[in-house]
Amino acid sequence: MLEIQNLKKKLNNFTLKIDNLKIENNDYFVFLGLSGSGKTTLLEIIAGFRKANEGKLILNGEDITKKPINERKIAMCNGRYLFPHLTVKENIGFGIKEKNNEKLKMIKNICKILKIEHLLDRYPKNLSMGEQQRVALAMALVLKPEVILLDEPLSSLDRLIHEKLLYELREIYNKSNITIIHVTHDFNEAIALAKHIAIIKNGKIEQVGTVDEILKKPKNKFVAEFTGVRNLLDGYIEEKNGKYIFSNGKIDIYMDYKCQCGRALIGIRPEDIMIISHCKCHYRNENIYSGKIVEIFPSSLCTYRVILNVNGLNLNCEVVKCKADKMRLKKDSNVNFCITTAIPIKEL
Amino acid sequence: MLEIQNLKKKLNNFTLKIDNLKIENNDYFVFLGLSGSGKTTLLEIIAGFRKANEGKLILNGEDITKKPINERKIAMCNGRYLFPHLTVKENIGFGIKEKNNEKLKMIKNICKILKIEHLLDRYPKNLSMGEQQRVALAMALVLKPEVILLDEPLSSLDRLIHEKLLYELREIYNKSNITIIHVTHDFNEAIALAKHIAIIKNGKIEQVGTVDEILKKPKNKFVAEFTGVRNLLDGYIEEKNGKYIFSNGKIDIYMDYKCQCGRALIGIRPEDIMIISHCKCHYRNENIYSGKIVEIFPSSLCTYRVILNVNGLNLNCEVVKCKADKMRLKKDSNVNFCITTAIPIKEL
Amino acid sequence: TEKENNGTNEASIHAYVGAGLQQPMDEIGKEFEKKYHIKVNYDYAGGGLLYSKVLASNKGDIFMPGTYFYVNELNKKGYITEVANITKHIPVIVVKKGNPKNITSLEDLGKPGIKLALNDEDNCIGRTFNKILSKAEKDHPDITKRIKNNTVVKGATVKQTLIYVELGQVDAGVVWRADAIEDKDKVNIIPINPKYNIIKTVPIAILKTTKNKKNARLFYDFVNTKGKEIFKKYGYEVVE
Amino acid sequence: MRNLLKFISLSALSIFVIFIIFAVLTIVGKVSIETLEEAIFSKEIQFAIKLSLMTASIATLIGAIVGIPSAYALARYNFKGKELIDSLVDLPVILPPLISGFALLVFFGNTLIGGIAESIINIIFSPIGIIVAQFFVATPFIIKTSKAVFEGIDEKYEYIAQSLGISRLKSFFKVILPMAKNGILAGMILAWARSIGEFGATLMLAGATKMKTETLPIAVFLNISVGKLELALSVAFIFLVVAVLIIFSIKTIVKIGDNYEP
Amino acid sequence: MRNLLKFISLSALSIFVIFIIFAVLTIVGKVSIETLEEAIFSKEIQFAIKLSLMTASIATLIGAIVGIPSAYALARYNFKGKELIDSLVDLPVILPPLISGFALLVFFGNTLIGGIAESIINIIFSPIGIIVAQFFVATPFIIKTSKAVFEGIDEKYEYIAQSLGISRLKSFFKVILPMAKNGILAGMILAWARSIGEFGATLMLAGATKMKTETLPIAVFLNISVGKLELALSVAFIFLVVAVLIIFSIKTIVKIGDNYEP
Ligand SMILES: Nc1ncnc2c1ncn2[C@@H]1O[C@H](COP(=O)(O)OP(=O)(O)OP(=O)(O)O)[C@@H](O)[C@H]1O
Ligand SMILES: Nc1ncnc2c1ncn2[C@@H]1O[C@H](COP(=O)(O)OP(=O)(O)OP(=O)(O)O)[C@@H](O)[C@H]1O
Ligand code: MOO
Ligand SMILES: [Mg+2]
Ligand SMILES: [Mg+2]
Repeated sequence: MLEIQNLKKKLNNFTLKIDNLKIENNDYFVFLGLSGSGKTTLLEIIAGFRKANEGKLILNGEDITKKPINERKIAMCNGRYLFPHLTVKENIGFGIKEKNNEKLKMIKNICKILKIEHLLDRYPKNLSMGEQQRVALAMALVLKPEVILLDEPLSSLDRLIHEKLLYELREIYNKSNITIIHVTHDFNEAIALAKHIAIIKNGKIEQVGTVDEILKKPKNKFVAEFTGVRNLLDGYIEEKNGKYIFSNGKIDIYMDYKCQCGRALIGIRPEDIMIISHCKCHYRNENIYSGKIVEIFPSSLCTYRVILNVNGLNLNCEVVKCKADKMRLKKDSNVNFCITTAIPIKEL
Repeated sequence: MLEIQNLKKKLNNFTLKIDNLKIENNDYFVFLGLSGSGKTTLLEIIAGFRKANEGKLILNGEDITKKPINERKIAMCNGRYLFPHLTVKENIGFGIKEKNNEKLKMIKNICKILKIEHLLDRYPKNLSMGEQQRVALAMALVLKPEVILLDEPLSSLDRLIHEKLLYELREIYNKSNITIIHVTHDFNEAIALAKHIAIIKNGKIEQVGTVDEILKKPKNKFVAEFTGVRNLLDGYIEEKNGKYIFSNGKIDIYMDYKCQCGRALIGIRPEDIMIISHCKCHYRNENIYSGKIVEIFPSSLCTYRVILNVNGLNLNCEVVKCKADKMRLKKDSNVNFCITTAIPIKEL
Repeated sequence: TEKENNGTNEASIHAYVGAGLQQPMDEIGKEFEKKYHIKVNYDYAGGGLLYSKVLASNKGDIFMPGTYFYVNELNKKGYITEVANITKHIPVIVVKKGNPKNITSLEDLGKPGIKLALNDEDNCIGRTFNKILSKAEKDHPDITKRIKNNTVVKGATVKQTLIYVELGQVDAGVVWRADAIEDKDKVNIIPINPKYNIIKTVPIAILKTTKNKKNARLFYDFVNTKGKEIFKKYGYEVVE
Repeated sequence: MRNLLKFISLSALSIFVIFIIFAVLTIVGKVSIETLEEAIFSKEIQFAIKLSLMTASIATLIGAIVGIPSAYALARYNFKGKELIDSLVDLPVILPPLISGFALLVFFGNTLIGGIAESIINIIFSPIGIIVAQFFVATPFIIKTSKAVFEGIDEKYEYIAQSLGISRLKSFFKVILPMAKNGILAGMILAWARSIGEFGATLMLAGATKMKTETLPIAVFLNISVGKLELALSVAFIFLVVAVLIIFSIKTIVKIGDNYEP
Repeated sequence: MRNLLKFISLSALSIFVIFIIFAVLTIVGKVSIETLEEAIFSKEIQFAIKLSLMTASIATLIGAIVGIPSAYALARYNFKGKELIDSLVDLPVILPPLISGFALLVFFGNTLIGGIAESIINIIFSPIGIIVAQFFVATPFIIKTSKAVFEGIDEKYEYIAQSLGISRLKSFFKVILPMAKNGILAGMILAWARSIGEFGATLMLAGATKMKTETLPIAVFLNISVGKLELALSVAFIFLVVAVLIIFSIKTIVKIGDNYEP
């Protein structure tokens, strides 16, 4: 278990401050945060690259706050810092203590997994950014350390390799006893990989928990927005016949979970609003509304972002393209829609 | 109009070769390709950083192949190369020819748009990666050149800023007469921004066209896979009563478009397979099947990837989370599903 | 303002002078300037180096190296118009102040356990000392060999040898008397038996390259007359 | 010994610096207050200090003007015989200064091209000669150090600057030069140090004329030549103090202006 | 003039190199085949060549062993008085070599610590003295050049190497040293060149004893100071050819092994 206790690090007008955080052995722990939130800084403190001003790091009961980097059994992985004077093969073999044959086998193995066998004799300068990332990943993975630190390992990879590498990472993680600490700003990456997620903002952890907890119970507006909630509604929740109903004067929404009554902030993800052709929804009988499309534009490969207006309230909604095409969704047309899930947000 | 004619560039065992490509003025042109496909190389040739071995570059009728970089009116943008000895403000003002007051105004303006006003007095070393990217973007945008080259400008940005910057980019593009050439490996980015897309592989362009053309008529397997097609089926297409039906012995699929009969390869995007609770689909009456869930795992914030087995054929299917939860989709359970769109792939 | 000297400026003379002659020559220069209002630019360095400079630059008016040898060499090449001897150069033995090793003669330099600093045989003093030794060889066979065995270092200049003696790195050395006198508070001077000793002279010459014969001539004459008095004052034996 | 590397490298540094300090102390030990005073208040020494500072500074400046672009050419452009030219640049360092001085003397005194230069500005036996000699001997240090630093700067910085509309020449001044500042400065300080300590070539080309071409090292030489060892050491000591003070203050000033490295 | 920067920088380089070539040619012009032959076949000169090559190489090697870690310490660690120490390192460059030699002579001959060293290995008046003198004069070049290069290498490379389980010391040898190779080599070549050309300090500390401590520059000096100009120039010429050939081949060999920069 890696424990972070009362960590504090000042940088210019930025302060990283983590009071108490425990990362279990064999966890896949993802730090998720905006750019500039201090993710890299935190990772580098864990790795020993930077010294914290205060606080302790404890790995499996041992205080490693002052341990030299190379004795921490924590490997950092960063595609921007491959050793330029070594070939890819030599880079990957850099930390391997095993002898020639065994070493070569290990290198070959990891290269196969990461699809970089054809690069073995190149120098980092002659690699593309994505290739560099994969080599860095190989360098750390091949060593099977106790903790592996990944600073946005997938961030400059293309879709195909990103997808493949994601599953490779899962597999490698599943097969080994490594603890992985992964830093990213990509929520999807976190969801696909993490057991636990910590959302970090401005040097402070906003929320820690399993993926589910974070998705279903965002602690505050920031976490909610960061995890994809684009519609935030301020109003009151009342109990009626054992059901919890949110209302803000413009719209009434039945909540799924038991909620605290009174003033409340709730959030809806664009994906949780379904435009329906009939006035009946397959999944829900309540929460059916009709509104007008204010705007519609492509937001990804197979989705449109649709902005709906109900009683003067704008709601962001994500629609699969084929569906939108079938339904001939257009600006200014009127549609029915259903809110499948709305989540309460703790903070007001 | 920027014309690329018979361009050829050899690098080690990699060759970039572009026979003929025209990019209209005021186009938003995205080069989309895997890592190592030669995107950066191409961009650097356009910018004049590297010399091609053969071929010509013609900008608005003028041959610029041998023009000095600074006279090309083509600005390159790269977050990895901010000037370390200058503050953010000085970096952004670097290329501005206007005098003090005007200059400051321009800087302030662009900083507001890109949300980097608070960084003005920092040095690049003290910025996070995402902040660096935004500063680079500002440096190029502030100059309003004829062509702006963006090498993965959004690739290390977090979700929120990515989304915002995407729309900012769209807006800036819409408001100005700039031609933007954007290089990325992120298909969603391309879809959200591009007018035209060129898919590049191994130094060669596989397909050029509007977003729609590329989505609906992928020229070959590679383009299909790259644009999200995960299910490729090899079989025969026959015409029956004016309808085109694909069959490979295991499954029969009605096609949407007029197709060539005979041996054919078709593709289905995971998003175009809908799991349905009843044996009827809202959008289609044909193409309804039943199968068994072989595997199911989260693939993004609100989606699961489901692998379905029909007559021994494995199909990848993407299901929105709320739907999957509602339907209690589980490994080994039997479900009905509908293929909403299947696209023919030209190449066999 | 600085008056440049390249031979074209009538108000100055460029004189190459052996570095060891600085003190008397500086004084002579001052007197000369006072009298004739002609500036003397002394260019001080070792004799051989000055000789090279004359050849390389093709410039200069007066040549006054520490020994006659270089004047002779230049004369052979036709660079000299006039020459006269000013003072004598007398080889002497120097030992550390107080003479701890009790060296009193040339023969003592060959005693076992004595450390000597000599000059290279290509050097004027080195060459002269070799000749002295071969003269002494008649009375003291093997003295050359014994002295050679005692030699721990060879200096490139007289001053280097003197420094070694003063610092105690060696017990004795052989230098010119005039140099030794300048350092007489740090070393003891032991004369070499006149029977063997060879005395050299310090000459002054007018160079062919002079652009102003009249001024060069004036200075040449001045050194030959008033100059000799000043040399005497500094402990030199002048050639009458 | 937790940090062996730190221990070893600091030890090496200490050994070398202590060695230097001891060597300098032996000089100081031989200097008495009286001779030091005599030296400081001597018109001749004051002149020599001024002359040394001036010539070394001018030589370094000219060396920088010629050397920095040369270094850039060597770092960035490929041409035939580059390796050879690179080696030729080392020549003035290899050549014993006396020989360099001799060669320069012959060049300006006895050759056509040199003669023309000499007839325009009087170089031989003049303070200009000192500058030329120091320039010749010291410029390679600027070239070599700057070249090493230029090679470490990614060309893309220049390209990007140019693609922002800045000309090649301007991109050099606005980007490469400031980025290489520290390295270039280190080279210039080395060159300045070499210039101010230069003796052999100066002796040959400019001569050792008092109150005219007598720099500090020549003053030291002249004093040694007449056996005034103590005075020579005093001069050397003054010289040392002046040089170290100047180098130290330059470094400190540069450090202060150097706010982009935290 | 499309590329002004290229024009200017190549011009500057040409001017300096042509200046050097002219200076060298004047030397060559003064050398006759006979004296050159005389010099080459002279036992004394052959000895001097061997001695020069050997001492300069050893001095450079020791200089590297001491200097590279020192440079690393100056580049990476912060300690009190760092700027001052950095300036002290320049001292041997500033000091006129004669004074350096004198100081070393006093240090090894007349002080306790130096005396102990002297009693272990005989330094004064011996070939070891040459090495010591050259080491003293040349090491600053290794330190300064290496320091500039080390400063240009991001510390993260070291950290990442260490996080892959490599000790600090090993990360220095496996990562920093190879990455800084070219710069260090440039410094070592400068130091070697300075060593092989070093004259004043050697003359003082080791003396000018033929067939014992006579290096090439001392041979040149001896010949010059006795007016054997042509012989001196011949020796200088041999010296030049040998040094340039060696430096050129080192650079070429290194270039060949240097395949990671395309
Ligand atoms: N050496 C430094 N000196 C001063 N401030 C720094 C330094 N390094 C980082 N910062 C600041 O600390 C904050 C956190 O930086 P950090 O690199 O940890 O962010 P990040 O979360 O990794 O961002 P990104 O996703 O963009 O990489 C930023 O505001 C940055 O400007
Ligand atoms: N200087 C070079 N020398 C040799 N090969 C090179 C050089 N630069 C790039 N390459 C090779 O050329 C190919 C294309 O590289 P490029 O950087 O253009 O890819 P890219 O499409 O930008 O990839 P990424 O998305 O990872 O940045 C790669 O295989 C790379 O290894
Ligand atoms: O300059 Mo001297 O007087 O030959 O030693
Ligand atoms: Mg980061
Ligand atoms: Mg790229």
